[in-house]
Amino acid sequence: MSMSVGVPLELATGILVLWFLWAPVSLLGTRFPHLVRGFFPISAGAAFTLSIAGFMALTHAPMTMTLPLGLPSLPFHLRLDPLSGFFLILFGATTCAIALYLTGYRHREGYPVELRIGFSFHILLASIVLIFLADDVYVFMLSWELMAVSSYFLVVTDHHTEVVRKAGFLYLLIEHIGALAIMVAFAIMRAHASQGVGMGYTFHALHKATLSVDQAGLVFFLMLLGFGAKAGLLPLHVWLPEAHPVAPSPVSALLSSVLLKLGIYGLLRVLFDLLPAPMGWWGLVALVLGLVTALFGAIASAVQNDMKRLLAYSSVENIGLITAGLGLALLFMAHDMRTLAALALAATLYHCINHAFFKGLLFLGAGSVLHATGERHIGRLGGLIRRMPLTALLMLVGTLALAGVPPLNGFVSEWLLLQAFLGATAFSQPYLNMGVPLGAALIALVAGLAAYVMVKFYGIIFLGRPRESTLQNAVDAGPWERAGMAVLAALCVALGLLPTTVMHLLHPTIAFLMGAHAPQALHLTPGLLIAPLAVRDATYLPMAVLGVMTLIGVVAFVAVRRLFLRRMRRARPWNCGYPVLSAQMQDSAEGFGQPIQHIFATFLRLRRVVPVPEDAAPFYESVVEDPLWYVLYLPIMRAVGKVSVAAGLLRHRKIAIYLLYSFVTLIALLVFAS
Amino acid sequence: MNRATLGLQGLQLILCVAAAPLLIGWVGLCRAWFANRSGAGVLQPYRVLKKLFAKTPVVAHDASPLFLATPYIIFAATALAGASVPMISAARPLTDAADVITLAGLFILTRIFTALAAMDIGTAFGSMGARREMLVGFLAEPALLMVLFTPALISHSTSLTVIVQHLTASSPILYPSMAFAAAAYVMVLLAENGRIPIDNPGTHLELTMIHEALNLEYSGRYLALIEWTTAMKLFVYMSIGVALFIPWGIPRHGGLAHLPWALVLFCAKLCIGGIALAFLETILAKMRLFRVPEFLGTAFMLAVLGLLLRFLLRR
Amino acid sequence: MSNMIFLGIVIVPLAGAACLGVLGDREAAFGINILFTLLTSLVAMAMTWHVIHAGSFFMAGLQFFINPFNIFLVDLTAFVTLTTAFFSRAYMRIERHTGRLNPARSKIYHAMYQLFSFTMLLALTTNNIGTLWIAMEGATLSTALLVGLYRTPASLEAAWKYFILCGAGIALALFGTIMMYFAAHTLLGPYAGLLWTRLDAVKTQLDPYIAGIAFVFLIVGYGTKVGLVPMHNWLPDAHAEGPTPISAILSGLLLNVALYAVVRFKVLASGALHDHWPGALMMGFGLTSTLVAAFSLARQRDIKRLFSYSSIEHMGLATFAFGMGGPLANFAALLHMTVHSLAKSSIFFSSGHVAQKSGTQDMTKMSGLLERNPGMGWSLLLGSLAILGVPPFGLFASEFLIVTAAIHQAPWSVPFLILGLVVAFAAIFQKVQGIVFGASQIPKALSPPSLIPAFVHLALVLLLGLYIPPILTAWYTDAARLLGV
Amino acid sequence: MPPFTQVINMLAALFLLVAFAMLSQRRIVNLINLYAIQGLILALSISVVAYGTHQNHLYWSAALNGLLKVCVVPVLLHRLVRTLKVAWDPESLVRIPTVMLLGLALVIFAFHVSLPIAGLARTVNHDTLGVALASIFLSFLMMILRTTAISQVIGFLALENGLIFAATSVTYGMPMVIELGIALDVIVGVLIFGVFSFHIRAQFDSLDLRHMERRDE
Repeated sequence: MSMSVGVPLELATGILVLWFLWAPVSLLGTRFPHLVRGFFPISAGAAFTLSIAGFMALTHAPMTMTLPLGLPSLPFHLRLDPLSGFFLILFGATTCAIALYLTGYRHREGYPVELRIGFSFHILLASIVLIFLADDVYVFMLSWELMAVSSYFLVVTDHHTEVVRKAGFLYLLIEHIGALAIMVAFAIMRAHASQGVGMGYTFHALHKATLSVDQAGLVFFLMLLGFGAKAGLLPLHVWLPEAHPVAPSPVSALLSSVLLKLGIYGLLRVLFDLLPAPMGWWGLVALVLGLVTALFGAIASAVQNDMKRLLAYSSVENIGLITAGLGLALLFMAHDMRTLAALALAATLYHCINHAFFKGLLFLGAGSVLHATGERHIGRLGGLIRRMPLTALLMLVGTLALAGVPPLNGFVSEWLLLQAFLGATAFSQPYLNMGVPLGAALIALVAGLAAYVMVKFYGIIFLGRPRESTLQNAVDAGPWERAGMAVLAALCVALGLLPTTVMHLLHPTIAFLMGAHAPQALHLTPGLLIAPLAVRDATYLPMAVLGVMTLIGVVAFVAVRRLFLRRMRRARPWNCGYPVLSAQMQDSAEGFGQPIQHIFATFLRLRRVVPVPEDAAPFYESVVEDPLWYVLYLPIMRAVGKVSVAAGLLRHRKIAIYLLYSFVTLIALLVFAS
Repeated sequence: MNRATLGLQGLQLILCVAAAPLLIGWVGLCRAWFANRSGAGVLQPYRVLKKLFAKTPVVAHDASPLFLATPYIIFAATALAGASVPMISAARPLTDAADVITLAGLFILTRIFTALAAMDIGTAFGSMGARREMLVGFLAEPALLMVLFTPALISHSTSLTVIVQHLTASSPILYPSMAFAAAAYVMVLLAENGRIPIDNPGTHLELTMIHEALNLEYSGRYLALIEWTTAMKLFVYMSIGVALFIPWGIPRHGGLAHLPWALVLFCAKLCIGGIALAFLETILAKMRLFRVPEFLGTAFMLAVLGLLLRFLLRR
Repeated sequence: MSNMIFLGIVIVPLAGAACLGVLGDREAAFGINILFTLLTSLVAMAMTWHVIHAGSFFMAGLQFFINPFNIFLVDLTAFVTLTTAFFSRAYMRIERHTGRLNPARSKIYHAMYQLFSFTMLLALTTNNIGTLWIAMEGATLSTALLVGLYRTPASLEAAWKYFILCGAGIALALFGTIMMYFAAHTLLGPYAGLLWTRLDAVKTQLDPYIAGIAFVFLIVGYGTKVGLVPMHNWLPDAHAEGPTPISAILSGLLLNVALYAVVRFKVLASGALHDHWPGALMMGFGLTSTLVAAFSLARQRDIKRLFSYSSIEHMGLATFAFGMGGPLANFAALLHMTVHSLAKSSIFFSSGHVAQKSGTQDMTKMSGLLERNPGMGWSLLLGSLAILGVPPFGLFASEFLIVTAAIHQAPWSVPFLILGLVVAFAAIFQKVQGIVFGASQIPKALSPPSLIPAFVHLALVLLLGLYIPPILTAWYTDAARLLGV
Repeated sequence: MPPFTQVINMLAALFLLVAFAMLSQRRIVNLINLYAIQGLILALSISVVAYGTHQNHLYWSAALNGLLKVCVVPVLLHRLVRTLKVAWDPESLVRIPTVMLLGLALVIFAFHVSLPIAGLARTVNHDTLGVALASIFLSFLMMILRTTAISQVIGFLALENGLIFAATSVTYGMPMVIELGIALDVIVGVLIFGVFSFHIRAQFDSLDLRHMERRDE
């Protein structure tokens, strides 16, 4: 195969190797903590370089490279194309921020963060890069599982508590199941590929695989299963709300921002790059699955009281949105509506990168809060905006971005997604024409819920009065941590204000994904005005929105100050004249979520912890459990248990019985043979 | 965009900001008439605003900057929304900047800030109001979007300008789906502006109030700004309704020629709208809070139905 | 003839057995043991060198033959016996201090250790199916003593089970051998009729019926020693109750050798029958073993029992792959045999130390290994990850190849394979996690455990996952071709 | 049919008869004697075959087997029984008549299996294969049904007899080396069993396996 190595690929590989080599060094963490800690900024730099490489790769022709490793006649094939390039940008930027944050991060247990995190963290980073670069099945699966295991070790960093171990186990198990599904799917493709170079395991060979309709469908199903398990699609999302909360916050940030996107990357890579042209029902399945996931995630996150759990469920929601966009794109591809497909893809990719940034920011912020207060339960926090103003400010950006309000980035991708939905009016089947707008309705509902969730999250944690006396001595995050968060916040704002620039960057990736179908994909306006289809159809100019708003605001402010010179007077809160004012009067986390619980009671399983009357410090708590546990998982576990009991019945303690087994087997086979 | 369109833009912004209290006053007056009272006159809201501006603002000790910034932010956002709705002319720059989806986004923005500000002080009523406001919001916003999507699908565009141009292009056509959308829109309007039957702007009854609970802690100029914003919000909603459902008469292109006529027509429409609103508020009774989701759910369903009808009954 | 010297491969361990039968009770016995295994592996290396340069060859007339198929197994055996000897030096010393290994037992232990390696190497290198049988029987007898070494009720029961079940099984295998000989001796005459190479040459002319019957007896017979379900019941007890080094070589080597025997006869049988049902039979056995073992894993509490079941599972996989046949599957199976024996013996090293430290083999009483004994903890953790087929370890490569081959040749079997793998993963990892993580219950190891062998094995497994040396590839490929379909 | 073939068939029949007898016999001493008789028949048949086919190495094999299975092993076993004082085998799980019926079924099955082979065997005494197989099955059955260690081992040895019988009757015996090896294994096996039985006795003060197996884990 052609060895067209390019600078970006060399850069990426170099950094990959650097991280792989560095990881063992961090095992010396306990001896030279400063050495290891000092490497985190270097990693940040490396990550930044990676994103540069990604940028270069967007416009560069695909670059390939083979390393003399791996199976016989199947060396490692590496490849850097616009798709990997885009995800390298996402990964690089997020990781840069997280690494900065990690530099200043001290876990409250005070165990050697260098030792426990340093090693697995760098292995994880390296394996992720390898996933993006992988160009044959073996490398892909290898790095995929490596990613799973190293992230598992990060999740169980704090392995002394039972919960953490359980979560980690669940995480790794589902990861593994997904990986096996992916492996089988690849194997099916390979079985029908031209068994050329590398035993037909290279993506190049798979690309030429000639699959029947059913086989392709099976592959699609398995891939959806496998990558869905990684991304956290229903019903395989259960690991996500378990693993994210227990992991150290920077790790949760990485999990949520980057690792979930790996599932999306895999889906894009397989469905658009490797598999032949999609069938109609694929898109429909993905779309429906995505919408259901989004709605479920939104509802579930609204009733969570553990802040990281809440964020985790909101990640489920966002992944649902992304998958919905992806499904829509498939649908359009199948019906040969290329411009709309391009639009849907744009929305998908845009939301990927947006979610990476604001969710990363929120998790880091949550980490700082956790760090400062040692408390994860929202209902025990409050009023932190006065204790940690900078974190609060940065978090506000993330909150608004996630809530999807202009002029921040979350809004842009939702806007694009809705545009894609609205464009879908010309399907041949009428039921699609009617069904797809319903999707738009669901998206709108989800957006509304997201706003609700974010008000709950921010309002209860940062506003109001501190609900616990211990919060009085909370301190703001350190400079490194602030820097990490600031980077992400800045990116959120930038992506919100400069959509056209982003669209220009997305364009090569989209063109690559649509391959033969590539239209002059999107209508890219030169200025700041984003109009993906045509200026007539839909336009959005965030700069103007922000500009006019600030203008009006400033004018109003100045005018009011000019005309009415009364100085503001501080006093006790009025509170309708009620004299006593205690923190217990505010809504608890449960209280704020109560309406949602009330409305969607059927989707949820509630477990209330009601304090006894003579409780000195009563604390009402209602835990919402994932209904899918009871619908799906517990039955499966019971079934496995039953079977293993049955297998246990094979073991008597009598030698005679064992001899009988052999004898019967022999006789049976003889009957069979003669 | 030439100077004329810019001028129109500015004019409309001013119109929206200035005339908003007038509409509130008008509605109040109509309500009084329906109730056989002689009302306080249409200018009453301006007097209230003047009084509030003149007062010394009293703010809680530990109010955060967020609390103080909120009135300005929501004021600006609502004004922007108003500026981007075609009222007296269709063709203006800001409609390109903000289409219907962005409008909905701006409303969410105001709602979020209002709620956050209400939670800032940490009073019981504040958080309660915030919760209820968000409850109404997360149900009303989707309904609003659905309503907006129906004309958007009819005219294949989410830009209000294009919608208006498309609708006014031909002589009045009756879209059945628009009828549903209109019904849903009225319900959303009632909910979003805290009118009966969702909320009663007249009272401060703690257990039922939503909107008033949010700005209990505000006073002086801050309260004035908030009240003004509320008025503007109603104004904007009204004019969106006008633009969507009775757009005829809005000039399709810039140019000052049609301006006076358009202005008169617009005011007339608003007057009628105000009367209708007052009438509705008079005949309806405030409903219990638990029934609000059902009410808005109905609105949502109506809007979706309208959307579907568009496909069922197309040609 | 020059390469007679390579008979040393069997003579050295035999001499070792004799020598240690005399000196076995001395303190030096450990060293002597290592010395002899070292010599053996030197001979093996020389032999390897010869094979690489001169290709496969015969010894002692046609009685012994070395070809790519068995040379790597010979090397593997020599290597693992060597590392295990090192391990047993550290391990059995502690056992001796705790008094579980008195001089008499030490004598038996060392003598039998050498005898055992002798029988295995003999079984691997011989070309005579009769001798093969004798070697297997010898292996059974020698290990029966080793399993019952501690004379505790449990160990005696295990040893008895082992003795009777494997004895009966082996007897059946002898009948199968006789039938095979019977089928051949009319073609080849009385002496050549037992030589595998000759049989292989005329395999297509063997009488199908007799060959079929013979193969049934052989697979049930030798299959007992491979640990195929339902003849597997001796295996967990034998592994759990014997001294750990013995468990290591049982799992790591004996099972391989038995499987090697089965495969040899499968070649003959499928040649004679002109159809695939010997292969199908092996696939059936393999799949059943994998599934049953995987589901049995969940309920184990004894750490060595747990991993012995996992051995059954992996042997099932290898058997399945051999049954499928074809270059890819055979390649995968050979690779799987290699990496499994390396990884599994390494696991037994570490888990043996763990059991020794915590004074019990009950996993529910172990936790927090990483706390005070990070070395053991990591070796156990990494070992189990390796055995579970997690990359970058070699088992991932082999399982990857097996699954892809299965998709190609026997798609119906894939769901069962996946099910087995998943269940095994869940069962084993949950337990291992409980051992290594959490708060420590296990006292710190006073005498430093010898984990170098364990880590050396793991390193090799890792290497095989990332990079397979060309020479090994060449052997595997030749062997795969040798085995045919 | 040449006379010595008749003789061999006769011996084969006897061989099978003894196998049956062992299956039904519960007194261990008699069991051992029966084993010795079986060994004798085996040796005889081997020598007859040797005579009939003029293969002298078979005489050696006959002598070896005779020595081993008529003298050495029975003597060892007798001594064992005396020292361990196990006279009777407790009632087995299945009643004797049932066992007999089972055995009969197995014999029929064995003949059914070996019939096609007998057809194409070019050796003179081909029918005996069925007998050999049948006796193997019977001994296996005995191993399954007996509950004392010692009678299980006797079953094992009988099984091995059947194998040798098969080897000699169908293939005129294996090469001498192999025969030696097998004989060696047998004797070692018996010795090891001796060792074990003492320890088992010491641990469970009985050779009844049910005591051993009742121990719970």
